[in-house]
Formats: sequence, C-alpha cells, structure tokens
Amino acid sequence: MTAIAIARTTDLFAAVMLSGIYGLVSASFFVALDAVDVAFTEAAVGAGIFPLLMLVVLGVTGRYEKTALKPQKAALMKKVAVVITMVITGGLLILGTMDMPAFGDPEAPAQQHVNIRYIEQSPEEIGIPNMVTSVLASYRGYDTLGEVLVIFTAAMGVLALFSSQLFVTRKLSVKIKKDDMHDHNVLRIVSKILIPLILLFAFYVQFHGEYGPGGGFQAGVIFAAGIILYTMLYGLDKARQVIKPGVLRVLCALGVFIYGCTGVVSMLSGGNFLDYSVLASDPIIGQHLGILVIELGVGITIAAGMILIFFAFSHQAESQLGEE
Amino acid sequence: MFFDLYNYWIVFVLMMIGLYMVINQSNLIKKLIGLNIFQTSVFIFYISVGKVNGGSAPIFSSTETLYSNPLPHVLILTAIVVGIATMALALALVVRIKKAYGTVEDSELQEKDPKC
Amino acid sequence: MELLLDLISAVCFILGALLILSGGVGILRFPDFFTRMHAAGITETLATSLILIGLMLIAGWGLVLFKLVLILLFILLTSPTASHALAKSALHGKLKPILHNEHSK
Amino acid sequence: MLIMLAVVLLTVMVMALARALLGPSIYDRILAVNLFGTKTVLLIAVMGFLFGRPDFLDIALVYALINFISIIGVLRYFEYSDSKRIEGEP
Repeated sequence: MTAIAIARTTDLFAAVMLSGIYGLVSASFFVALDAVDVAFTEAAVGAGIFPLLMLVVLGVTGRYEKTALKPQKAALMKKVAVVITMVITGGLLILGTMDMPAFGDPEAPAQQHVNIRYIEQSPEEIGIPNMVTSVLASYRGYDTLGEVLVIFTAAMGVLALFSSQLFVTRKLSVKIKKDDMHDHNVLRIVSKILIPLILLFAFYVQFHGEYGPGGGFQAGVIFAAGIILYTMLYGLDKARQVIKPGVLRVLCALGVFIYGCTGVVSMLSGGNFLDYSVLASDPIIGQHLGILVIELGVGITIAAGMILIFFAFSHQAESQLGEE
Repeated sequence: MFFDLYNYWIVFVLMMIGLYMVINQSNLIKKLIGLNIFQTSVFIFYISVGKVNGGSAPIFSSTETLYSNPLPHVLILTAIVVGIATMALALALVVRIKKAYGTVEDSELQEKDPKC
Repeated sequence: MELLLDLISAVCFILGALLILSGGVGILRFPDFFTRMHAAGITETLATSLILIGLMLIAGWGLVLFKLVLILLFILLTSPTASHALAKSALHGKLKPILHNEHSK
Repeated sequence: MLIMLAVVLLTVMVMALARALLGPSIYDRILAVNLFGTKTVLLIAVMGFLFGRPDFLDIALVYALINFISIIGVLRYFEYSDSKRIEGEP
C-alpha cells in the first residue's frame, strides 16, 4: 500500500505527494463504508490541506532527509528491534480481533445502544434527514463545542509560536520578489473563474448539511481551500489585503462565541445548555434553527482558523526566503 | 468467517507502519507523516465498526430502511478536523525547532542539546 | 427511448473505459515525462467527459444531473489547466523533452 | 456495465500509483497524483450509482476541487523551494 512507500522514501517531497494519494485512498475507503460525511472531510483535509501545510513546512526546513549519521550497525540493530516490536504488537492486536464481531454484522454490540435511538428517533425529534448532522449538532452538542474549542486553541497556538509580524502590513515597496506564479497566466484566469465557484459551493455545503452530506466542518475547510488557492496564486500580501488577519482572528473567536451563546440562550429560555427545542415555539423548528446557527459558528471558526494557520505558515516561509 | 475480519487487519497493518515511522524515522516531519498514517488507521477502524452489511449512508430517505451507525461518523468527522489543527500546531513547533537548532533531525538535535 | 439512452450511455462507458485504460498504460510505459503527460492529459479530459455524460444519461432529470454537469464543468476547466501548469513548470525546471534529433544520435 | 467501469478505474488507479512510486522525477509524481485524483472523482461518481444512492456527488465535486488546489499548491511550493535552492548555491 501507499503507506509502505511513504515510509521508505527519503525524499520528503515525494513522501508528501504520496500522503496526498493516501488521503484520497482512505477517503474512497470511507465512501465504500457508507461514511459520506467523513469521506467529505477526509477528502478536503487529508488530500488537500494536510499536504499543503506539509509542503509549506518543507519549504522552510529543506527537502531532503539526511542519511543516518550514526554507525550503520547500531541503526540496523535499532531497526530490527523496532520491526520486531511492531510485529509483536501488530500480531497481538490482530489476535485481539478474533474476538470481535464480524465486519458489518448488524448484531454487533456497537450497533445496539444509542445508535438505534439515533437512527429511529432523530427524523422525528430533530426533523432533518442527515443523521450525522443531527447527532453532531444536537445530541452531542457538548462534544462538538469542545472540538471547536480545540481547533480555536490550536490556531491560536500556531499564531503564538510564530509571534511574527503577520498582523503588521509590510510595506510593499521593500522589494517586489519575483512572483513565482506570474508567468502562469492561464492558471490565474481559470482560478479567477473557479474561486467564486468554490466559495459558493462552500456555502451550499454549509447550509445544505442538514439534507445531504456536509455541514460546518466541511464547509469551513472548503472555504479555507478557496482562499488558500487565492493566496497561492496572488501572493500572501495580496491575500492579506483581501482578508485582514486581524479580522480573521476576530472571526475565529466569533464562531466559538456564536456556538456558546446559542447554548446560553437556550438555557436562558428555559431548556438545558445547548437544548435547541426551546428556541422556537415548535421544538422541531427550534432544533432546525439551533443546528443552523451552530453549524454556522463551526463553519466560521474552522474557515478562519485554517486560513490563519495557512497564513502564518506561508508568512514564515516567505520571511525566511527574504532573509536568505 | 475467517475473512470477515480482514478490514481490521488492514487497519492494524497501517497502524504498525505509522508506529514504525514515528519510532524509527529520525526526521521530525517524517515522524509527523507517520503520526498522520496512524491517525487515519484509527479513523478507518472506527468507521469499520460502524458499518452494517446492506446498510446505506445515514441520511434519511424514504427508500432505505437500514443505515450505518452515525455515531462513529460524527466522532471521526470532528476528529479529522481536530487532527489537522493539532498537526498544524506540531508543524509549527517543527518550524520553531528548525529555527532554534538549524535541524529537524532527531539525532542531531540530541547532539546539540544533550538535556532533551 | 429508455433503451436508447441506456445504449448510448453504455457506448460512452465503453469508450471512456478504453480511453482511461490507454491513458493508464501510457503513463506506465512511455519513456519520459512529456510523453507520459501527453498520454495522461489527453485521454483524461475526454474519458472523464465521456463517463460523466454516460452517467448523466442514466441519471435522469434532477439535482443529480445538475451536479454531474457541475463536475463535468469543473473537470473541463481544471484538468487542462493543471496539465498546462505542470508541463510549463516541468519545462522551466531541469526536465527536457526527448527531441527527435537527440534521440537518433 | 458500471461494475466493469469501476474495475477499469481501479486498474488505472493502480497504474497511476505505480508511476507515483517509480516516478523518476517529481513531475512524474505530480502527474500521477493528478491522474489518480481525477480517477477517484470518477470512481466516486460511479460508486454512487452502483450503490443506488447518487445523491452524494458532492463528494466527487469536492475531490475535483481539492485535486486541482493541491496540484497548484504542489507546483507553487516546488518552484518555490527550487528557486530557493538555486539561490542558496553560491
């Protein structure tokens, strides 16, 4: 499989390309296993954002892996030891699967508990067809809030690590670097057509998430991908004029804020925290409203967070290039 | 019967490859790629658990009656995005390490800073 | 009418499959990058459109058809662009195509 | 018919993967990834029809999009690091 090849290549760049393929493969795997929402996310993240981030970092750290400096024998010994450990652990794990219910067995214990309620009740209780969305936003609203907070924190962490001049607009007159993409005119024009389409599609995914696969997480990533495409083609400075990093930072927090506020509002109007049924006179409409608002919050946070992270990385890469 | 479990085996093989990369590669970026593979194998594991034979994607429709388990999907959906966010954090750390020490190789790092 | 549509889509599928296969063989067997690119780039667009048109014919009216059209549009826009950009940057890089006179030396 | 198509697509995907592994130059790999991505788009579309739930073409759409973006990104950063290396060599 792809993974073995990734492990063996020393050329990091090639490894990143292969990990892109790996993302695609695993996403098709998810489709085959009926997990459309997951495939959606994995396609956007595993095949898109992750390799891009890796590439930016490679631009900073250098492309080739160094060959081992240690004496060969010690390295070999270590390798053998690691492989043996691997085989033993893997063997034990596989042995463990012997007790597991067969793959796809509807009688398996994992299918017996809350799952039945989710599947049978959610169309009546929440009133939207996509069960993944209803579980995500309503039944397990706390979890999702936590995850959004984690993403927010991670974005802030990246920014803190690159305590850089990202928020100070550089003077453009310093030196206009040779724009790498300047001679790719065809690319620029096609992308100009595509970017609005991508952003539009992101909105479609955002608000259609109740009926088909999609939702805030995916939409945020797609939106960020559109902006990232713009950044790559027109340079960071231009992209920062379009979307100010300061605004992004506020947006990133705003998403979490929206999410939390929805919970508080529902609590104030007499329900539990994040219980949307009380938001409108009809519980189902209330649920609808709550999920819509929350997905919006999630989408905003993810999009802003991803763009911020990308900006931070590519700013780092560019400034390093400027130093040399 | 025996081959009913093949899916889990793939998961574990992937997992071991990821673990191997994390332990044995000295390049930090390579380690992170390995971590990513490990992560994905766990995702696949969860989704495999949620699969029901003959079921279809958990989006309500009038023609289908049997659905896959939506709960693992939800967990993994969020886990993927959280995964990329934390991965970004890790990459940021790698960049800082590169800046501070001038290398991203494990062994060289240890030579330069024996304390860590 | 139904039969006719099915028939046309089947023809589309077979043609598309053949083209894809030839592209795959091409990318595996051709000697250097630019010939590989030629094999992949040309077959890709046509084969993809053929298959998507075939799917459209069996899809019938509705949102599905619209999405297929969207995908087709997207592929038609992006695939040649990506090929173009790739070839261009490969040419700017150190890769040189095998030219005829060079080959005969 | 659809099954035949899916099998062909899988075969070609394996071929592209082989090229990505062998690929002497970076561009070969990028090309292979591109091909692989397009085939995945098709495979998802075909699979949607095969399983009788063709509502999920959104995913195929996202694939097409992401594929393009990552190709562009790869090209850009490859040129980037390349020019940097040339500058770095005195």
